[in-house]
Amino acid sequence: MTTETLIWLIPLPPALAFFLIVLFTNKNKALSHTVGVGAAVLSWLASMVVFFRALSVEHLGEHPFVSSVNWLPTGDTWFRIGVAIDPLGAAVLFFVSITIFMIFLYSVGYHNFGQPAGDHDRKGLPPHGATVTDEHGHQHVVPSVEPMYSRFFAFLGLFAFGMYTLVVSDNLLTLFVGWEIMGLCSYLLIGFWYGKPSARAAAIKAFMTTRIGDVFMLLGIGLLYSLTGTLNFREIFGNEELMHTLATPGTTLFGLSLAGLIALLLFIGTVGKSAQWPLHVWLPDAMEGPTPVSAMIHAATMVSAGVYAVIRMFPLLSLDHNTMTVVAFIGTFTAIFAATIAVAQNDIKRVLAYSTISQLGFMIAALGIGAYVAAAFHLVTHAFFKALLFLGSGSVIHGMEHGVLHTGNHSVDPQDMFNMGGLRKKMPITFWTFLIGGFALSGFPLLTAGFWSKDEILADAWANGHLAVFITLATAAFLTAFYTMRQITLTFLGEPRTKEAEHAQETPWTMTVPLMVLSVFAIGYGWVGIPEDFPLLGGLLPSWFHEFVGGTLAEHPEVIPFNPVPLTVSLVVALGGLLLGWLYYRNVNSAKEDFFQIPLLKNKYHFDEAYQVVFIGPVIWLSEVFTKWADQGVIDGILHFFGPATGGIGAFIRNKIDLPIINEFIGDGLAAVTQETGRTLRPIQTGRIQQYMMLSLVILAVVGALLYFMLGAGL
Amino acid sequence: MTTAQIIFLVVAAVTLASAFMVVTTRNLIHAALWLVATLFGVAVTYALLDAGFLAVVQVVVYIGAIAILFIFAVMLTRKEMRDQGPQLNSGWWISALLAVLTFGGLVGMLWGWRGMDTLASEMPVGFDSINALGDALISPNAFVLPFEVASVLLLAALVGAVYVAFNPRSGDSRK
Amino acid sequence: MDFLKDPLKLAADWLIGLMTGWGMPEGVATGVAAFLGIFVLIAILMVIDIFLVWLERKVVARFQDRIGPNRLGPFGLIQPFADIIKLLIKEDITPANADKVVYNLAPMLSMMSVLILWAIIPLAPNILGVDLNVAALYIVATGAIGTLSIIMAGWSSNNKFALLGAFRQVAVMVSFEIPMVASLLIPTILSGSMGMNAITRAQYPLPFFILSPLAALIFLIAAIAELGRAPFDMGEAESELISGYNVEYSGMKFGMFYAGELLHAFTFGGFWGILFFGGYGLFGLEKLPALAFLDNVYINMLTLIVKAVIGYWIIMWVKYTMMRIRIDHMLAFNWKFLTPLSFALLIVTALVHALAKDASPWVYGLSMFLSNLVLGWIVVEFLRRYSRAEREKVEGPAKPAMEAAGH
Amino acid sequence: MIPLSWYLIFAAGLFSLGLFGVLARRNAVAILLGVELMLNAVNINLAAFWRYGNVADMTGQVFAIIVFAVAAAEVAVGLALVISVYRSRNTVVADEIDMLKW
Amino acid sequence: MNQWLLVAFFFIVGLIIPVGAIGVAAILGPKKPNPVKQETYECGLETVGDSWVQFKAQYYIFALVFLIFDVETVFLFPWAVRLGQLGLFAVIEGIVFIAILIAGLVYTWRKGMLEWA
Repeated sequence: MTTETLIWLIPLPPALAFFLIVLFTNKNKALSHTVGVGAAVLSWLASMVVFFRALSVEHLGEHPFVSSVNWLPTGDTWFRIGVAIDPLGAAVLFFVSITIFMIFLYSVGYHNFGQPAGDHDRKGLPPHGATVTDEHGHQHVVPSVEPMYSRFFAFLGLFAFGMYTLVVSDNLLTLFVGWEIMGLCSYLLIGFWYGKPSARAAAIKAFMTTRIGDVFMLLGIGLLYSLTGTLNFREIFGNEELMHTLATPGTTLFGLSLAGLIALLLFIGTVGKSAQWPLHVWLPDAMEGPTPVSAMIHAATMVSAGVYAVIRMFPLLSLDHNTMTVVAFIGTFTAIFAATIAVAQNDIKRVLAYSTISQLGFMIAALGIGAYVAAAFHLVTHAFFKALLFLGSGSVIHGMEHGVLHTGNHSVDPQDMFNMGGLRKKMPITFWTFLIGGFALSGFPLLTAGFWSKDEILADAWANGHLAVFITLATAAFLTAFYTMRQITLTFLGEPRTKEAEHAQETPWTMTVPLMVLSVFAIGYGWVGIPEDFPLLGGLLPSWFHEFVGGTLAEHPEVIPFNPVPLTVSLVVALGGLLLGWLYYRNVNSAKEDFFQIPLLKNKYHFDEAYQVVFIGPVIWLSEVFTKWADQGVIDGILHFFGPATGGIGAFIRNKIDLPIINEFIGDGLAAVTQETGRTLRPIQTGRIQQYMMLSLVILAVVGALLYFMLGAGL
Repeated sequence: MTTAQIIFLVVAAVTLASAFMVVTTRNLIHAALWLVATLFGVAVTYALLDAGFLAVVQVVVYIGAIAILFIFAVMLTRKEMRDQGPQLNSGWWISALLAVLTFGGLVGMLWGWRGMDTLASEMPVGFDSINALGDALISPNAFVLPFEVASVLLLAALVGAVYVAFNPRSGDSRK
Repeated sequence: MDFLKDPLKLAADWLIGLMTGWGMPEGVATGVAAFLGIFVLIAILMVIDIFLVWLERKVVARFQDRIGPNRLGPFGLIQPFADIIKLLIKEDITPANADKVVYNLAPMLSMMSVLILWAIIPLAPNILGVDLNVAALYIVATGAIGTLSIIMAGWSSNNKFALLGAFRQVAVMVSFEIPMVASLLIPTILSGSMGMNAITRAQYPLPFFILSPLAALIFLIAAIAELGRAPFDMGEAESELISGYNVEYSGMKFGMFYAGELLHAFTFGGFWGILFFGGYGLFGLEKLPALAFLDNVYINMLTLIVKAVIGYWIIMWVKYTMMRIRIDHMLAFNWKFLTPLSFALLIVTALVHALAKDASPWVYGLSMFLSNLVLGWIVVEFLRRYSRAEREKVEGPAKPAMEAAGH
Repeated sequence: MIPLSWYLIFAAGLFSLGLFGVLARRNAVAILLGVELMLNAVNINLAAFWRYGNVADMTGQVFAIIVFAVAAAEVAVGLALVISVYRSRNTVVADEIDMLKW
Repeated sequence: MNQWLLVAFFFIVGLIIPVGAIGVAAILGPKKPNPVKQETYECGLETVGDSWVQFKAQYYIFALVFLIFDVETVFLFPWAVRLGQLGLFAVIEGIVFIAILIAGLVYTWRKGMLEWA
């Protein structure tokens, strides 16, 4: 089979698995997961073959694997869709296929396959455990199998399909299709336990927030297509004349060039998908989903997809200096901003969620300063160790749930780190793998993958003279090490702080094997990117990654000369953060003793509340006005607006932080304007289809006439 | 004026007249029957255009199925509208104005077009449009996707129509 | 010997020559000649139609152990002419509440829908109205006009029995049109054309009733339903609906419906012959050197007429020996049995055709026939089991008869 | 011979009549009748452009056939909706079917 | 074009003959209308109620299903004509097409819409 055919086939097995499970094997759990995992294996195998074939091609960047078919006739030509694997695609495919495979496998254990059905489990709620009687007549409570087990694998399959489609696409349109499939799946998966109101809300939040970004992205795609007539990456980037035209500065809004505007629009899509500030709010809430989902969304696929898209569009992005600055700012700001929040979180998964946001900020910042390869490198290493950490945390939670079932005290939150402690002895495999992941995340020097990739970003920032970026990222890196160690210390070290932690248990092999596999990559993958001139180690292994991925670009990025300053800094921040974290938290036994439980951080800078006031409140209010209180005056409306909006917040915090005052001001103005507009325009909406049609006809005629006369009758 | 032109003018006049009756007749069954006449006129137009397949399909699909369905639908819903009361909206003259304007706009736009007075080229000898159509519909380089999608569209329409109109849950006893 | 080869052209040429001699432009003369030819053909058809009335009455009498018309002329041959005179001088009654224009238009359309079918029937290789390349669909299209005439008749009569009859008849007609179209697709696939002449020619050496006996059967059943004749005569159902959609018609208007139905049956007998039994061909006999004298226009025409009469006779045979089927059974039979069967047959035929078309004609024919046989056997077996299950529901000791009543 | 313009103007007239029907008729079934006229007008154009363009390129006819399918789907679903509304609200007057506002 | 002119002649003649027959009958036959004669015929009984009987929705369903099937089978004709030339691929396409068609039939069947009840 040719490599091109194989690339076409990569996304298919998960999609087939989705349909198979939904249509046929739904009833049979074993068959469903066999189909699901089997599909993941097939895709993985195909990806590996493609990856290794890609390795063996000289100058893959200039001659990637491409194959496309006619899809849509557009006037005289065809819109073609197809697949392409260039070095970047191959590198991403590598980690995506491995993590997806591991997550599929892990899900089998996580959803308690083989355990009895729960006593009173219901669809849409997490399993509560089942009572079994052993041969001695003792009753035990054991974990029960997920009631919607098959459905989970179906969703995962569709999700994987979306991701593979995105990675192998050679054009923005199919990339966007994959992107949106993932958006749908993340909605379905976050809301997987739809019986929980919080999960429902989180699902809607994730969907709506990413939708904001997607709208801009679609605008960007549309603009790009209308300007270039193609969405194929190679056709756009390979056309120097076109790129030159696009790069002409100052032709659009705010003095941006066309390229800058397009890149900015596409970047906003990424901001939504990769949870960058200010659209980061959905990601921590997405923790309501099952843990494999968290790993899937936050490590392997969706958030990576956002960064991947920006990396893909990098040639376009790099054309405009202003856009680059915006990107660098957002990335850097997100990195430090999320890192500070992560320090104050107690939920084991939330810490990781904010850590993800922060690390994605690193990548975005790297792109913003032009460090293309470093961003891609960090994307790959991060995917490995963050998947490892999420799966590890899932394993911890699973172990803790075991303890909770044992004691029967359901008031203990199995995700709160202050309820853990000393799990090192109970769950040794989880501990060691988690430790590896944590160290990789903090950038433990020399050994771990995280060190090499993060170091490269810092080195790039230093070398290109972005001092502000460098300092901020270094601080964020320090915080990263600190909160990672806090997490490890609280979770695994010391003595158990609750009875539940004492009875925690190691998880089955389906969960630990993925952990071990991923930890190998969390360490080893860094070694392919050691700079050539690094003291002592440089040159032991060839700096393969830089050469390989760098080959994607037409102009190969330069190798940064070695500089001791960033190296020292990263050594200091990593080790210092880890040390401080350990020193401080080994003595902390409860949340009260923790100095970093600063309300502002703990409440995530009140972004959720602020959005509630600024965006969600008005919308709810508006709909209420339109349905119920349309005829009562502005005053009444504003009162109703304040009711739901301020209910949960409390005036104290808002006064203290100052932000809401501005928000209130803006909110009020917005609301009044919206209401007036609505009041004025309401009579138009009569519900009578013929009047609608008449109106649209008139508008069509007017617009058509305008266009006709403005464009000239040059028909 | 050639024979073909005379035939065309007669057909067009009859078709437009019946179309006018379709939109103005009070009795809906008559409107449906006038629609049949219009559709037949369109079928004749296809025949004039050497599109024999379209002409026959027009009769099979429109007169044989769609018109029948219309007549059945009128009979299902006629209890209410016993051919009484106004059949046109109170603001019908706006609609008339819009329709006239649309016609004027279309013709006006076409007027300046240089392709207007094109004459049809002779049909190539031995050219069988059915064969060409079969090739176009089936061959993967042409319209096989629309061909299959049409099937899916019709399936969706069938499912949707059956579901919408005769959903047992609507609790209708007259079925 | 032009007179034997192509008499139509001979006559046309003579006519055109005559008219151009009178000073007519040639185009007009051709048109007038064609018009006259068509007029003559249709006039002959009407005469045949008149004799079909006689034939029908004679045959039904024999089926019912009677003699039938025998007073007027030898074997009562003058009887149909007497009938015509009676119809012509009968009072023309239009019901008071009828929708007059539609009411009068319906019988004309009914008759027309039958007559225009003859535009595409090849009586001999050269003797045919038009060799349309969409002839198979044309048959369906004329059926659409027939359907329309029935619904017009039923609606305009302002009589509830007429309306009910029309609804039923139309429901049956449209339902059975699906298997009919599917069975028309099979000669189209086998011959690679929708033209009647091409289909006829493609049946040498193997007529399509050998290649696809099931399709021939389905076409016959669907045609009978399309005609609205027993056992599918739901539209008229004398005992329930008085006379169905034509209850309010009398005199010549009723005559049009009646004669139209008979001619329609005869025409469909002809189509059955054309589509599945080699049309004007004599099953390859005329290609034998010894029998070459049979390859002659008049023999061709005779062959087709005889085939049409045989088809007509079979349709009559079915009509006078089978009971009327209840409408729900009739529609269930169509939608749950005939339609799936015809599509299955379509798939099988298409597959076998694609796989075996390059093989020798005998292998091809054998595989077609066998695939039909296998499909038929499967269907018969399935039906046997189904009916046994149904019978057990009624007769079986385990289940009371109550349940069967609901079926 | 007939110039292309005749067909196009004929189609435009048919289209406008259909448009008038859609806009002015009160009965929802009659509105659908108007939609049919408009679809037919479009089809005449498609067939005419096929005949007056390159005859070997069947795009015009294929499109016309697809329009047949779309028209069938439109009638099936449209009439089903009308009947559904009729069964629940006992009216087929388009102006009275105006629940779908706000 | 010529072909279709002939078909048009068939339509015209096909209409002339019944029109002529009915017209001759109308001229020859007596015309003495009276209200009783022109009443709606119901085997001699007085007509009861409205002649617009309640239309059974089932008729509509069959017409609906027929409409969809009719259009789909019409699509199959060009396919059938070219089947011999186009090979197995075309057959598969057609079978997919028919399969989708049958899926619709199965749906209607399962929904109980083909029952006369």
